[in-house]
Amino acid sequence: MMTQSSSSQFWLTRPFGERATQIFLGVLFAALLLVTVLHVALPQGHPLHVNAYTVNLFGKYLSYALLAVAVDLVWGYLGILSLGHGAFFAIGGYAMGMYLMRQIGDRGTYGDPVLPDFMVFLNWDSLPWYWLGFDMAWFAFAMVLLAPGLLALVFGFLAFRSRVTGVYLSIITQALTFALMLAFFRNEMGFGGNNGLTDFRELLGYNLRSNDTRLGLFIATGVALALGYILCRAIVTSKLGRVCVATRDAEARTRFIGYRVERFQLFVFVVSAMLAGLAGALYVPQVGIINPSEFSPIFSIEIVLWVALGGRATLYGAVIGAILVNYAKTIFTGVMPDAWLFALGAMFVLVTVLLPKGVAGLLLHLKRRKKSAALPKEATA
Amino acid sequence: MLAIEKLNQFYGESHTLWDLDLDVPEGQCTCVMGRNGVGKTTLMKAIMGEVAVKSGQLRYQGEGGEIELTKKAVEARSRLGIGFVPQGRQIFPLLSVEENLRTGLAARSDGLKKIPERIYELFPVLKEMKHRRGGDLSGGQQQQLAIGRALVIEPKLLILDEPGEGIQPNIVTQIGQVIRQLIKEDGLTVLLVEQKLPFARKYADRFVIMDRGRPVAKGEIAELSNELIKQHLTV
Amino acid sequence: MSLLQSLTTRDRVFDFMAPQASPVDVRHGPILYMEDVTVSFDGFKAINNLNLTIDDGELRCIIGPNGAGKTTMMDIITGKTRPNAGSVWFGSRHNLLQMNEPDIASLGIGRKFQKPTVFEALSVFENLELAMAADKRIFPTLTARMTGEIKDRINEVLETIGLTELRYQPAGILSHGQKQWLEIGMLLMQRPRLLLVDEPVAGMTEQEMERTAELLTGLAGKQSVVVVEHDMGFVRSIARKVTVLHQGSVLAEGSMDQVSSDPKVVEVYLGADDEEAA
Amino acid sequence: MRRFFSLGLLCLLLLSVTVTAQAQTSATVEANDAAALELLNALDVRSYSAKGEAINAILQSDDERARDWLQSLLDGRLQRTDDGRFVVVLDNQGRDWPVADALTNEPLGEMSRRDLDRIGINNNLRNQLRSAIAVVDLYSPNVERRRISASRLLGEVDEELAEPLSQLIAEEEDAEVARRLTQALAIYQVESGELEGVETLRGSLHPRVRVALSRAANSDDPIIADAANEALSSIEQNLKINRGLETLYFGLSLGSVLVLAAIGLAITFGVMGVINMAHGELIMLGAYTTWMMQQLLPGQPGLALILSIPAGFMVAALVGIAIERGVIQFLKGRPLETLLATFGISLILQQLVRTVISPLNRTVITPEWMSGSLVINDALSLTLNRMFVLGFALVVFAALMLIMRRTRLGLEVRAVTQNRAMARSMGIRATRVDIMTFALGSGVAGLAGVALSQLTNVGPNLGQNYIIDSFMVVVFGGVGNLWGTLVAGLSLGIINQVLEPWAGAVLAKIIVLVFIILFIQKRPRGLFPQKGRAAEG
Amino acid sequence: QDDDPIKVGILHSLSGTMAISETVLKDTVEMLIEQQNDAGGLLGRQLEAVVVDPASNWPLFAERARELLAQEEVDVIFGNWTSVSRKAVLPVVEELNGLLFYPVQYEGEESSENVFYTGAAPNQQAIPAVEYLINEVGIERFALVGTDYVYPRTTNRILEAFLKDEHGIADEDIMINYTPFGHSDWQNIVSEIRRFGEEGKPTAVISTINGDANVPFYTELSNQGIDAADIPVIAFSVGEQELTGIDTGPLVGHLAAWNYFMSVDTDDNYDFIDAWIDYTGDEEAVTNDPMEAHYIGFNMWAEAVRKAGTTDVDAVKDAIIGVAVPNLSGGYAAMMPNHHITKPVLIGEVQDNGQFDIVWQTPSTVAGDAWSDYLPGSRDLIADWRKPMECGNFNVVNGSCGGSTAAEEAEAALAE
Ligand SMILES: Nc1ncnc2c1ncn2[C@@H]1O[C@H](COP(=O)(O)OP(=O)(O)OP(=O)(O)O)[C@@H](O)[C@H]1O
Ligand SMILES: Nc1ncnc2c1ncn2[C@@H]1O[C@H](COP(=O)(O)OP(=O)(O)OP(=O)(O)O)[C@@H](O)[C@H]1O
Ligand SMILES: NC(N)=O
Ligand SMILES: [Mg+2]
Ligand SMILES: [Mg+2]
Repeated sequence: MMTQSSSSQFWLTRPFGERATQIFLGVLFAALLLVTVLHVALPQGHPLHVNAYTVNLFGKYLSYALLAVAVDLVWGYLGILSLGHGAFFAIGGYAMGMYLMRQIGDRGTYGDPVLPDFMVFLNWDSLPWYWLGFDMAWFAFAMVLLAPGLLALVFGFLAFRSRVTGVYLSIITQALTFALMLAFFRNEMGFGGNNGLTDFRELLGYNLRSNDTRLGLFIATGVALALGYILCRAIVTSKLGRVCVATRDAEARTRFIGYRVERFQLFVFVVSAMLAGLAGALYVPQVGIINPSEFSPIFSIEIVLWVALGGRATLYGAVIGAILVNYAKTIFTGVMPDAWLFALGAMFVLVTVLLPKGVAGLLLHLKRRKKSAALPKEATA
Repeated sequence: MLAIEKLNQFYGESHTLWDLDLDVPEGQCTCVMGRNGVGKTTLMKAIMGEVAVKSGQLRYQGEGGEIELTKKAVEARSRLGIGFVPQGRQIFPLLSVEENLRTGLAARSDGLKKIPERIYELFPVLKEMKHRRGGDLSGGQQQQLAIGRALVIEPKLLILDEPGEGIQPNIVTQIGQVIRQLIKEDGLTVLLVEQKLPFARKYADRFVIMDRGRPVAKGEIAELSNELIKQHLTV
Repeated sequence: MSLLQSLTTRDRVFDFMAPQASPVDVRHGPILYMEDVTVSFDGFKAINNLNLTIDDGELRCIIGPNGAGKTTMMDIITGKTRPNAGSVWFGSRHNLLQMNEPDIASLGIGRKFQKPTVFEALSVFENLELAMAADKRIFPTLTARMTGEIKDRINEVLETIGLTELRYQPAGILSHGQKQWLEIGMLLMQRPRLLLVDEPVAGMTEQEMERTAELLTGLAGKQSVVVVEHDMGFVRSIARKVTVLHQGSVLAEGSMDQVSSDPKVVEVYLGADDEEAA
Repeated sequence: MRRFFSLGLLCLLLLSVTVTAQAQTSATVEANDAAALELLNALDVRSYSAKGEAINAILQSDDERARDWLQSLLDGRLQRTDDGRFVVVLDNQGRDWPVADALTNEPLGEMSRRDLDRIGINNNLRNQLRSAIAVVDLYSPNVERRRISASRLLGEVDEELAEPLSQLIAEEEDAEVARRLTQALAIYQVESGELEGVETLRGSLHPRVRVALSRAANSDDPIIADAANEALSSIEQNLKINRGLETLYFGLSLGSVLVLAAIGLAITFGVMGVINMAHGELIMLGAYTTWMMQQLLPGQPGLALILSIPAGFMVAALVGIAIERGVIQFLKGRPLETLLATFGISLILQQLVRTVISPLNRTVITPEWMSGSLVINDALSLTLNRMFVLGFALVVFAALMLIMRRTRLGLEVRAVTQNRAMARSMGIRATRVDIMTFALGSGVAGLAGVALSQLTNVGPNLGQNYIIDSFMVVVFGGVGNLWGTLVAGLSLGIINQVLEPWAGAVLAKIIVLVFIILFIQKRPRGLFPQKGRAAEG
Repeated sequence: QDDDPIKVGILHSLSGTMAISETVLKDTVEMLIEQQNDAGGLLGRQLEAVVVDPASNWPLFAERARELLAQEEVDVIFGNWTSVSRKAVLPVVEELNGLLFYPVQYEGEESSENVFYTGAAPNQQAIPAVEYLINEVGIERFALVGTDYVYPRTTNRILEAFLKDEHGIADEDIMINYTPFGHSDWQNIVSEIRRFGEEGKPTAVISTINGDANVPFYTELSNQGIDAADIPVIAFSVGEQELTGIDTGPLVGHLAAWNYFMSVDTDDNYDFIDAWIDYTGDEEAVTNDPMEAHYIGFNMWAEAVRKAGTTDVDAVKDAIIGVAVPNLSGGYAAMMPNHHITKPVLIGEVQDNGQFDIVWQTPSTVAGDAWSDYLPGSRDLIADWRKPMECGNFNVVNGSCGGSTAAEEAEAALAE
């Protein structure tokens, strides 16, 4: 059980004692390694060769997976069904996008050394203040975490202080992302409106259109996922994690034994938002565009669906769900472009009805079955 | 009235009721006793159909002869005249007191549309708080509401799971008297779960002591000796 | 209240800046002091000019008809319900009406609820672990480790409440009586200065009642205990001083014998034919 | 707006109309046909100015068919065949059209589009035609026609018309027509510097009046300018009030749409607790049902719409039942999972419509009696379609309220959602309650679709556009409270419309969302929260 | 290799919000491929359509484009509707050196080596439309109403500059209003337009309202009694397709500016319509401007392949400049060096049968201008993809080719 003490000195190292984490990290790193080897070592025509397109695709899935982990942290363990996590993801993405835009320099269409193209042709004469600093990588990368973190802090502070819970919280998170979407659609906001930010060229001096950079981003995303996972795992296996679960199930009761519930909620919410921001930042250079549609409420709902499908409150379930759904999307939209929504819809329905605890629940079930088959029946008196 | 045979019940993999046999004679009050967690509540829920049973029979003497309850849907059981006062009250918290009572009208065969005045006579506080939400009532008031609600359906068999819990002493006494009265006047059969010996001794006709999911002693209430109590009810 | 203010009082935002809760000051009298407290719900006065004082180390029984306001009174003390009027002091320093639930709890007021509420998804063991008196701010909680000492304490309590066998089971599957015990266990883990116990023996057998009685009387002296209970046998076995509440205010106060012979109490509560009490 | 008419021509026309009336009886048909063909031939030219002259020629001819031709021309139905005949298209749907001879009115069967050439007109000609027809109609015995033509004269009168106009006013029986003509005359008077006109126009809210007075206010004559200014300011005052009323109406109307869209969800989600992401698609099905009914009953859009009300309810309710039986019943006690499954269903339903019907929007016709506006005064008219929707929303709301408050179903569904096991123990047939409630909520969504088909796109995305708003309204109002949904919907609608004129549509929407977020801080359980111990936990 | 079919990628959303517009474009290309195959294919090889669904999701557009080029190795892509989707796809087709034919009218300000813009640039739609309003209709006041995104914003910016600079229209006679995507409540705005038009000057609305928002807009217009004869609305995004979802009865006389209407009276067009109706099996099926753009684009590409004798991208790119093919309105469309084409501009009035009656057209075709003359930033830019210039944004003032290719060349040089 979770209560088994570990001899570790530092709370972050606690998850390494867990079987599930070991397996997860093992599988993740094996997959990273495998893809890398198959991509680099095998020649183009080889049947097992993994091409850059696929590497790129999986890089994107991994960033989605990190996002799903962030959502599972607040939903699975804290009981906050956030229907607005896309906002944090998008803000992280925009922070990265702004950096990448500034990296274009004078190579843009209009050759303006400072202003991004969309500002030139809409007659902006100078960079708005909130774009300042984004030409520096360290600043931009800090903002990737700080901007979503700050938004989550302010929003969460208000909401948790007022004890907004349940669907009410869900709906205001949705209102948040919806409002941001509308705001970012506005050209006046200075984020490129509907067209968003595109035409990126390089990241930290690496050409974004080169396959090596893609591989690098893929690996970086994998590592970020691993770190994010470990962080979340460390949180949920700590006593704080149990306070979260207690809050999820009986918020008022948790207060009566002396926990300042709103602070715990705020802490975890902010951590989750920052992870989502990180995921967004890794996503943007891999797909080459960030636009306000990442703020759309439906996208945020979809994230929740990945988690639910994978299995809530397991973290690795979120990873499985995110990869599975998005892979299915990729496959279905290619194989049956006219009918893929039927397939995807059916998948959601069937998983819900047949696998009450998601795919992770199925795995757990299979494991238990194997275990109980291995042990001869114990006599129970 | 109700004959239980070889009843087995599981929660997942844990076996809660073991080959349980029990007779509830008509027109009497049978009291089930036993330590915490031995399965009393589970047994009551099994009779009501709230938990599924693995095997065994529940033979109920209804209007039209003997009926096998295990084959009946939950909602049908109350229509057969079984009233249930569950442990923990299970009030509908957002329904008003009156609405809580009215839910019981569904199971009545006579299609009555109004709460029988008798319920309010038994528990005047319910009339007083008719329009208050059930969930706002104090614990004891809720317990009275739960009993009142079960009586609305005019049961033939009344199942009471620790009915006195949280109720002020004079009303507990009153409840006991009502039970006796109903048994006497309407031929009601009562299946009672009760831990408090004085109450059981005073109002029950028969007792059954359960341990680990099966009855271990039973008899007339007068036969409930201190020895039995020590043996089965002490931790 | 204002956003600005709450942002400037930074110790309320950042846990690690919060001062250690100052210990309760009982040098100048009672540990709990309620004066002229009134609560009304949509015009219905559940508590009506209630005055109540609990001394440090006292064990007080509170009885009274259903709906008298006993549970509501506890709600007020623990910060769940805000009274419309009156004052409630913990010791002579802490005005409970200005504090929220966790602050009150960390001051050392523990409560067992009338309807048992436990954390259903957590195991019995974890329920106790969370309840345990400890530094309950974020970072200490995050980095808290399970020491042998803590384990021993939990096991001890598990033993006391008879749930050792079920300690790794999720609390959700416990029977009603077992949940009652778990609630008591959680209260014990908290080691509060003041225990508010709402109907502890409902659903317990006679013998369990005795055990509970022992437990509570054992605690009194070191800690202050307020017990609400309808089982007169139990009350009689532990009672020193009994307060009778009726319609939101005190109807009678005194020893068990005094109040149970009070005709008003007999009329509204005990009933003429009160054999259990005998 | 424009001086579309030379006044000489107008007088000529007035004359010719009277003359035609007398001449008609004696005219010979054969002689007419050759002349008529010539008149029509003159229309078949590329240049619009030449067409304009041809129209004048037709007007001045004394052919009794002139008005019909002009009307057909205005409607774009006057066409020319490859072999040079003129026909009137009777119905222009599809590739082959039934036509009739323009001269003889004889039906000529169907013709292919390839063989027909339209006599095109543009907006200028359209204006000219309308005015021409209007002037003819000024003498029409039909009051309605006279009213329309009188309205068109506002701001169009000048010297030469002023005289016959006074005479017409004197003879006019209909007060409305007379009032209009008087105003038209007064505008002319103001423009020609007569103080008397200003007095007549005082209080009129018609925009043309305002334009005329504004011009007069800048006139050199200080007496006129002062009078005009004074009249203007009282008009402005009055306009402001009317604009306020209009905004209120807009708000109520937007609100009623929100209420309609959300009210079904207030049942399935608010009361039953099912997070039904397919709610929008149920609305969509209702809208498609309306379209389908109109396809089944061509030419009777009104009847089809009325029949769609029960039909839309039934279709959506049946689909709702299928969803409940097929999926939701397996998710009892797992409310969050209903989100996942119903989202899947919504994807399937959307794509189903795309594949089976079409990815394109469908046309739903607004019946005559629902189009246009109810004119309150010259500055305030209420659009009829929205008025119907508003009324419909209130009726649906009242009916639902009755069902939930006054029937057993209402009690039982609340009991079942609050404590399913106990409700069943009380003899409540929970399964049946589930089915009926879900069917009710879904059916109401279908009704919303029927109403929305009159306001917006009927297409596969219809549902998506309303699902977020619906949840927001239900939650904002307070889950489980129907009144809350009504008040929330209407107030959000009004707030939005009040903000829109000064904040713009985008910002208004953002402000409303921020308002919701902040409002929820103040009332964490919505506008009408569930109160009491149980709700507060 | 020679017998392998030529792969034609189709990148149009078949689901999501854009499916409404894009699905027919997918069908159009499939029909054109079928016709081409029936006519013996191209270079003796059959054509094969590779259809994917980017689901109205912009990152997915990039991903699918990459799949088409890297995985499926298609020879050409026909696709995209929204500008943002094109922006998302652009880096991919440039990196993988693909060919993209983009069939929708757009805001301009772009010229990529790998993209061929067969829809209208602003000078092929918006500017002539406004000139028509001023010169032929006598409009003096303009309400520019649009969906809040880049195409309307840019177009309106160009129009605003054009109206003020070229026609001396005063500030107070221009009203600009933006709404969110899918906006469905137009009461206030229409009422505002009504008042704007009641001030005594001839007024028109220039609508760049996108897709789904149009139905409720026109419904509200007609219900508030705004008649085309009083305040005409000229739309740049409303075609026959959009009208299929609107009850056009009350809208007769409102205008649209396109380069093609289904009502164009030529035999080529009737053949195209018949083929389309046969292909879809739907008697009611309509054709529209972007379909014609694909028709032109497809034929141009086919012609260029024939000319080059190969489907090789670089060869086709070179060969296609100057290729002219018949359009459906009785003239020819030629591919210009800036990768835009020549088009006639037509103004149509809505008829009650959902068709447009053409009331005006430019005397000859207009060449698409990648860089607007009315925007300060792009006034000095031209695009010419012929050798030796080969530049999409050549600055005629400082004589240099700025932007993307320069960077790439530098990088390429570095890599070598
Ligand atoms: N849902 C459940 N899942 C698994 N086990 C359960 C569940 N509910 C009860 N149990 C277990 O079944 C046993 C019997 O429970 P039950 O509630 O019937 O006891 P009881 O005799 O009524 O006890 P009490 O006197 O405390 O009410 C207990 O050990 C309990 O832990
Ligand atoms: N939120 C509320 N809304 C309305 N009435 C309430 C609310 N909370 C409590 N009450 C009423 O206040 C009175 C006091 O309730 P309380 O629960 O304190 O009684 P109690 O003394 O604990 O009774 P019991 O012995 O039955 O537990 C009751 O009549 C109850 O109905
Ligand atoms: N290019 C457009 N219409 O987005
Ligand atoms: Mg029990
Ligand atoms: Mg109480």
